[in-house]
Amino acid sequence: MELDWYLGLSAVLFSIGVIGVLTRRNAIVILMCAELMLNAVNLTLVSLSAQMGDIHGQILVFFSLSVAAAEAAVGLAIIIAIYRNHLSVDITKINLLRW
Amino acid sequence: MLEQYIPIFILIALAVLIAVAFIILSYLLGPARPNKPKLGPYESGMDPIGQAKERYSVGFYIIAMEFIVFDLEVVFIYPWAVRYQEFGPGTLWAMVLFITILLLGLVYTLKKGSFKWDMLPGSPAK
Amino acid sequence: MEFNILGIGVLTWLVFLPVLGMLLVLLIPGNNKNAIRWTALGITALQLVLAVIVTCLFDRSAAGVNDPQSFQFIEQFRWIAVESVPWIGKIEILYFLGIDGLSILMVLLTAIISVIGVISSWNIEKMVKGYFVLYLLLVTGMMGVFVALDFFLFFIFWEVMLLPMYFLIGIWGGPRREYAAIKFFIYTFFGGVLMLLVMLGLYFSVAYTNEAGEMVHTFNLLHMMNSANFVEGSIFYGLDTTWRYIAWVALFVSFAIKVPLFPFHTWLPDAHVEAPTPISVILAGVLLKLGTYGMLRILYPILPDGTVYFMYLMAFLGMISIIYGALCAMAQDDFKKLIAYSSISHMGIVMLGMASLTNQGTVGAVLQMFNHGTITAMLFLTVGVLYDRTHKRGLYDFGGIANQMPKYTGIAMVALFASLGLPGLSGFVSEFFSFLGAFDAFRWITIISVIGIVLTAAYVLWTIQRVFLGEGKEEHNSLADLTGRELVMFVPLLLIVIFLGVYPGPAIELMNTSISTLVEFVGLAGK
Amino acid sequence: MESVNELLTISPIVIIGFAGLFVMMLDAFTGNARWSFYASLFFCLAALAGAVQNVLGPTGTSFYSLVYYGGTASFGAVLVLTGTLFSLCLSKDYLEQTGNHIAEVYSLVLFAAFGMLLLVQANHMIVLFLGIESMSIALYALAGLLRDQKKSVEAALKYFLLGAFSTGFLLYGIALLYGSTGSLALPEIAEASDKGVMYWAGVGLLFTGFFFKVSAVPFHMWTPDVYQGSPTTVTAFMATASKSAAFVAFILVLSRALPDTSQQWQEVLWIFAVFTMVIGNLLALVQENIKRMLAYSSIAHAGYIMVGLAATSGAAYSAVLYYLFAYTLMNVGAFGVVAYYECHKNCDFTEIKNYAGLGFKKPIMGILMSVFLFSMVGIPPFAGFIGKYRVFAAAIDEGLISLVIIGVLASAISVYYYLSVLVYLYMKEDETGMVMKRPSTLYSLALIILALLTIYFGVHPGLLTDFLGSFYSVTW
Amino acid sequence: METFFFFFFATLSIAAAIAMITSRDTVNSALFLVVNLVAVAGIFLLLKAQFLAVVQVLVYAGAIMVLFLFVIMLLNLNSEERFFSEFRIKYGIAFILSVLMLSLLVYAVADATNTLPVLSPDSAHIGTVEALGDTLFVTYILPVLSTAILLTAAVVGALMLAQRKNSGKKES
Repeated sequence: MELDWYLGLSAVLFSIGVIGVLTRRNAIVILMCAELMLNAVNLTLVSLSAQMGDIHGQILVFFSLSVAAAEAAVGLAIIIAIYRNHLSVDITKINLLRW
Repeated sequence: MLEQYIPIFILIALAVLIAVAFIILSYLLGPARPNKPKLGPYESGMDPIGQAKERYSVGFYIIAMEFIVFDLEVVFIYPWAVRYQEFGPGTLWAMVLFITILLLGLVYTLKKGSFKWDMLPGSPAK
Repeated sequence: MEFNILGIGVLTWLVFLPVLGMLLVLLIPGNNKNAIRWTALGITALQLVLAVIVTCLFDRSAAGVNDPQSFQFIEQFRWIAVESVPWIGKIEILYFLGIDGLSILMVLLTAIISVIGVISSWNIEKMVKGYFVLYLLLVTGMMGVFVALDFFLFFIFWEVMLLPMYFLIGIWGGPRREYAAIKFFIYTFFGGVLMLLVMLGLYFSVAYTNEAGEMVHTFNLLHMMNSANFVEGSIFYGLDTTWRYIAWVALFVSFAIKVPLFPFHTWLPDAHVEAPTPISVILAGVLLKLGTYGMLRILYPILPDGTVYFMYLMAFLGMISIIYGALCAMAQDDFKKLIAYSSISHMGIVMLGMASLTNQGTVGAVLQMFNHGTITAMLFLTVGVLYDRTHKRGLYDFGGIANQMPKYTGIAMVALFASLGLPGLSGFVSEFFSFLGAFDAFRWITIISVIGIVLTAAYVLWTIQRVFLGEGKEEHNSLADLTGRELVMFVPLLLIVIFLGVYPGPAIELMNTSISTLVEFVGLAGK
Repeated sequence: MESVNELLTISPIVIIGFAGLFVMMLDAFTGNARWSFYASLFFCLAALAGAVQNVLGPTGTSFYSLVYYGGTASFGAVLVLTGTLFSLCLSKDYLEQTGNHIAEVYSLVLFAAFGMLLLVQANHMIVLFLGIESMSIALYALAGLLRDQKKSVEAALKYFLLGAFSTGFLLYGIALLYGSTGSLALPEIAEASDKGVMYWAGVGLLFTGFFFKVSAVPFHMWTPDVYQGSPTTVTAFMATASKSAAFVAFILVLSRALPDTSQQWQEVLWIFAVFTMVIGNLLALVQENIKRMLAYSSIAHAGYIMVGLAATSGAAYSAVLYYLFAYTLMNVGAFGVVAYYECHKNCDFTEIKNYAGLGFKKPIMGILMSVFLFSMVGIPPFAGFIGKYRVFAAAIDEGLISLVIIGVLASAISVYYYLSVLVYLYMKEDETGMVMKRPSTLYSLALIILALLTIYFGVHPGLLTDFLGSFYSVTW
Repeated sequence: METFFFFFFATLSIAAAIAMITSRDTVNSALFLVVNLVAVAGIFLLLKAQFLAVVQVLVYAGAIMVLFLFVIMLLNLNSEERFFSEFRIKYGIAFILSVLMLSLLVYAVADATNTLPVLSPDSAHIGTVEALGDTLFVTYILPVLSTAILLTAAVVGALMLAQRKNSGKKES
């Protein structure tokens, strides 16, 4: 089986991001892993766009970058707020709400 | 096509190489005779109090956030500016609107007094 | 037959008069309790007058059942209709009311019991306004079920009854009221859910061709009864298919819960014990009849093959209910619970008579529905009277009431003997017919069921002995006899019980044509 | 003139976007939350008028086929704006009483509504993605509105982390669909002929993203926490408007981008619908906090709606739209009554056990709560019944009989937990002897209108069902 | 040549990504993410998406990561425990899930191309800033304006969350 390597690379990066989100306990690192996932998808989009000679994929990357920025801004603000309340960003220590 | 980037790659590689080389060289060539005062942060001064990583004010965060916003604005303005001549007046107005919306965000931040520096983070809410 | 008032059909008046009353009651300030009571009484009395007029105008020779022409007081217009959706044809839900011999007695019964219920609610003091609002809504729901000829409409009225009943038990009930209310609600809602499923299945199976030649899916019960209307290849197409049997069982269970038939009966004793007296009266007098009425109106003619196939099952469950209800009644020492279990036993007789698919049996069953409604209403009122005075219901708490309250005892005796099936009182006629019909169809089951009569005699007589005869208790020496208001609610029922015991002819004539049509239809279609 | 007409096709989006900025500036220059409140009400009404006008008009696409208007899309806008309008009406009193009346709420709610409107009118994956993200980012912030309360900030964090995670999946799904079909526009995705493995991986990831937004099991973990942690009127907004928007967009994607392969993904929806209905209802049974209970009940409702999506017929989609409308009315109503009780500070009025005897204290509120809860149970004559009925009917018509049976039984379970609230309201004795406040005119008026609409559309659904049915027989 | 650069950047990005999720120190994680982002930008260049490569470095590595680092400094976080210090079921499940997903994705993107896919002849053209500008400001003008509102919404939300409650307001 032969592989489109660009897409394969982005699948690998995406999966590393998923592992990070699932295993890390530090909310900031989890957020970074989510950014990594988005970044991996951007790679997929650019690669597909280049292969097809179609510009729309690259346009979507523009917007996905903006969204990633906005998400980071709000996410980090939430993390600051939670740090004020708990003095920790460890998600395992934040467990008031279950079930 | 790819070839035209090679100078950039070479430049980057050179920069990295030189930086790494200086570190390694100074490690290899420099005399290493450690003693206690020498290992302190200030060889001839007081011991520092607290940690090296100081806490920053929330103001930094807010500035960084505004920076992101305007960074993105640049990213959007640049392709527009390059082709500005080709576009009709409608696009100009759209761009004005785009910039205005983002400026409104800045005005909001200013009005909310978020750039004041008296807010220290880190202390828990009562 | 048509009868309009102000351009609106009489059946709509019958059904929605209580809603009108509800709005009136809402306008009266809550502290003016008597005005609220009188309004409710006036409205239900008006409803009774209308029901009596309808009964008088009723044409006894028209059959109804599955023939739209011979239904009476028909009102029909399209309620929800979606035009031309290409893949399922037209959607049609009708506002379709009408009565025939099966429903006329039930309409009358509902109207009578509603009035009696209002009178016996007179001494309710807690939140009078809310009580009567819910009460009138309940009456609308009950009346609606008996006159609806569209399955969807039937279902809506059926579920509308749930809400007021839930609150009436849950707010004005006894100590364990929330338990009883929730149990009642969940049982009945579960039944409703099964009914909904079958209803949906039937809806997609049945389509008739309208005047314009289009295929129209419909909830019209009369169209569902015509086996030619089942679309080929649909889920309920054909006769004696597995899906039809499943549908039959599901629908049967949903009605049997309401009857209640063993083993779906456990909500009934709880609900009766906790409900206030007037609500027990309504519950036993009308609500239980909805189950058996639903079977006759929907289950029998729409799924006749299933009915014939499962008739032994019905008879068997009827038998178990008769015996089990009677045995449980014997074991009770709470007067109200005893009557609740006796209801299960008596509704078993209805079931047995219906299951026979014979003319006498079914006539007996419908008559028994009416008679049980009146008799049990009287019995619950009897308990209510004692409970109002002493706040006790235990059978052993009383004794020698006959000396203390002679008028009351006389009336209570009539009710109890009617329940026992004493010849000359109405209970005897209908039970006799039911057993007679059943005996033709299933010999052994009927013979065993008759044991239930003996058991009934036993617990009724024992009750009379414990409560009315023997040594009087001292604390009960000062018990007042029936007041004028209480007499007003007992006497009409008493007259009906005696009249139908002596001369059941008019009642039987009202339904005879319809029932023979129904029996014939089910027999033909099912075999 | 042409461009003005184009703008009219997205008039709700334009109005709400402008409103968000306007209210934000109002906040910056005056800091007066009341003004923001009235301004946002006004703009919401204007946008609703625009949406209603669009829904009555023709369907079509505009802005280089990026947005779709009329029909389902504009009705989605009506749904979103109805939810927004009514939750805004309730917000002022509630937030003032609980001391959280800050003007940011209004601009954030409007920004979220802006995203939802983009989402429902999306005809292109880029617009869809931006819509989902604008909505989510504003909602993350709204979830953390009570930023000094631990549970609120925690809810925001949980929502945010899971939301960011799901965004990755959604975007990956879009990317793979793009790769396999060569386009990002919904109708063009449908036209592509090649449906290889990449296509299916894309569809799967896209579904994952949507399942998260509509809180289908097992992607529902955030829902109860966020619903509990947010201020109640904001919860009402999230529970109704965002869910409606996500479902309408889901319908548009299913019916416009993936119609040919419905046979295959129907089964996926089937399975998730079963899980969502069963688990949502079962977990709702054990809740003691009414907001969590309503959260699980909203998960269960999402399950019923997915039954409609699994049916994939036009009748089912129009039934789902009806259901969403009924759902919006009754859910905003129920949360509104809870918010009213919460305005009393004697004890924690999100705990169901503290509701003992409250039904008699303020009879109108009790009756309203009963209406909304009974409608959620699905009892005639309330709108919830008609919605559930039509969804199930459409599913039966498509032959999903076992799915409907599961759904109906699951909804029979739901009776218990809805009624237990009424048991506390009406059948337990109140021991505190507290005095209930009088709600403001606007507050009670909004709730009464909701209740009347719930009853009206239960008794006389014909008008709306006809209208919704017409979207599918005429246009597609 | 292309293959060499691809492998160089691919290895760099994967190594940086793994280092990021395993590193104990949050600051190091962030720096590794920067390395990863720059490496991906390199791959963008290989794909002839020049402008996006610049934007990637400018926005992602330049702005977003600065924001991350500021917050990390701001909160002055202690290091987390080691990544594999204790084996937990959670890690196992996460790992299995991810491997499953990875294989699924790889299966999905497996295609009959040679080692590196042939880029479309148009690809050189579409990556230019001019081409992007033309499309962005003609066809996608509505999303561009929506993005402005999205960013403003993020500013409002982030300010509200990051600021401490003003003392002048009523307490809850």
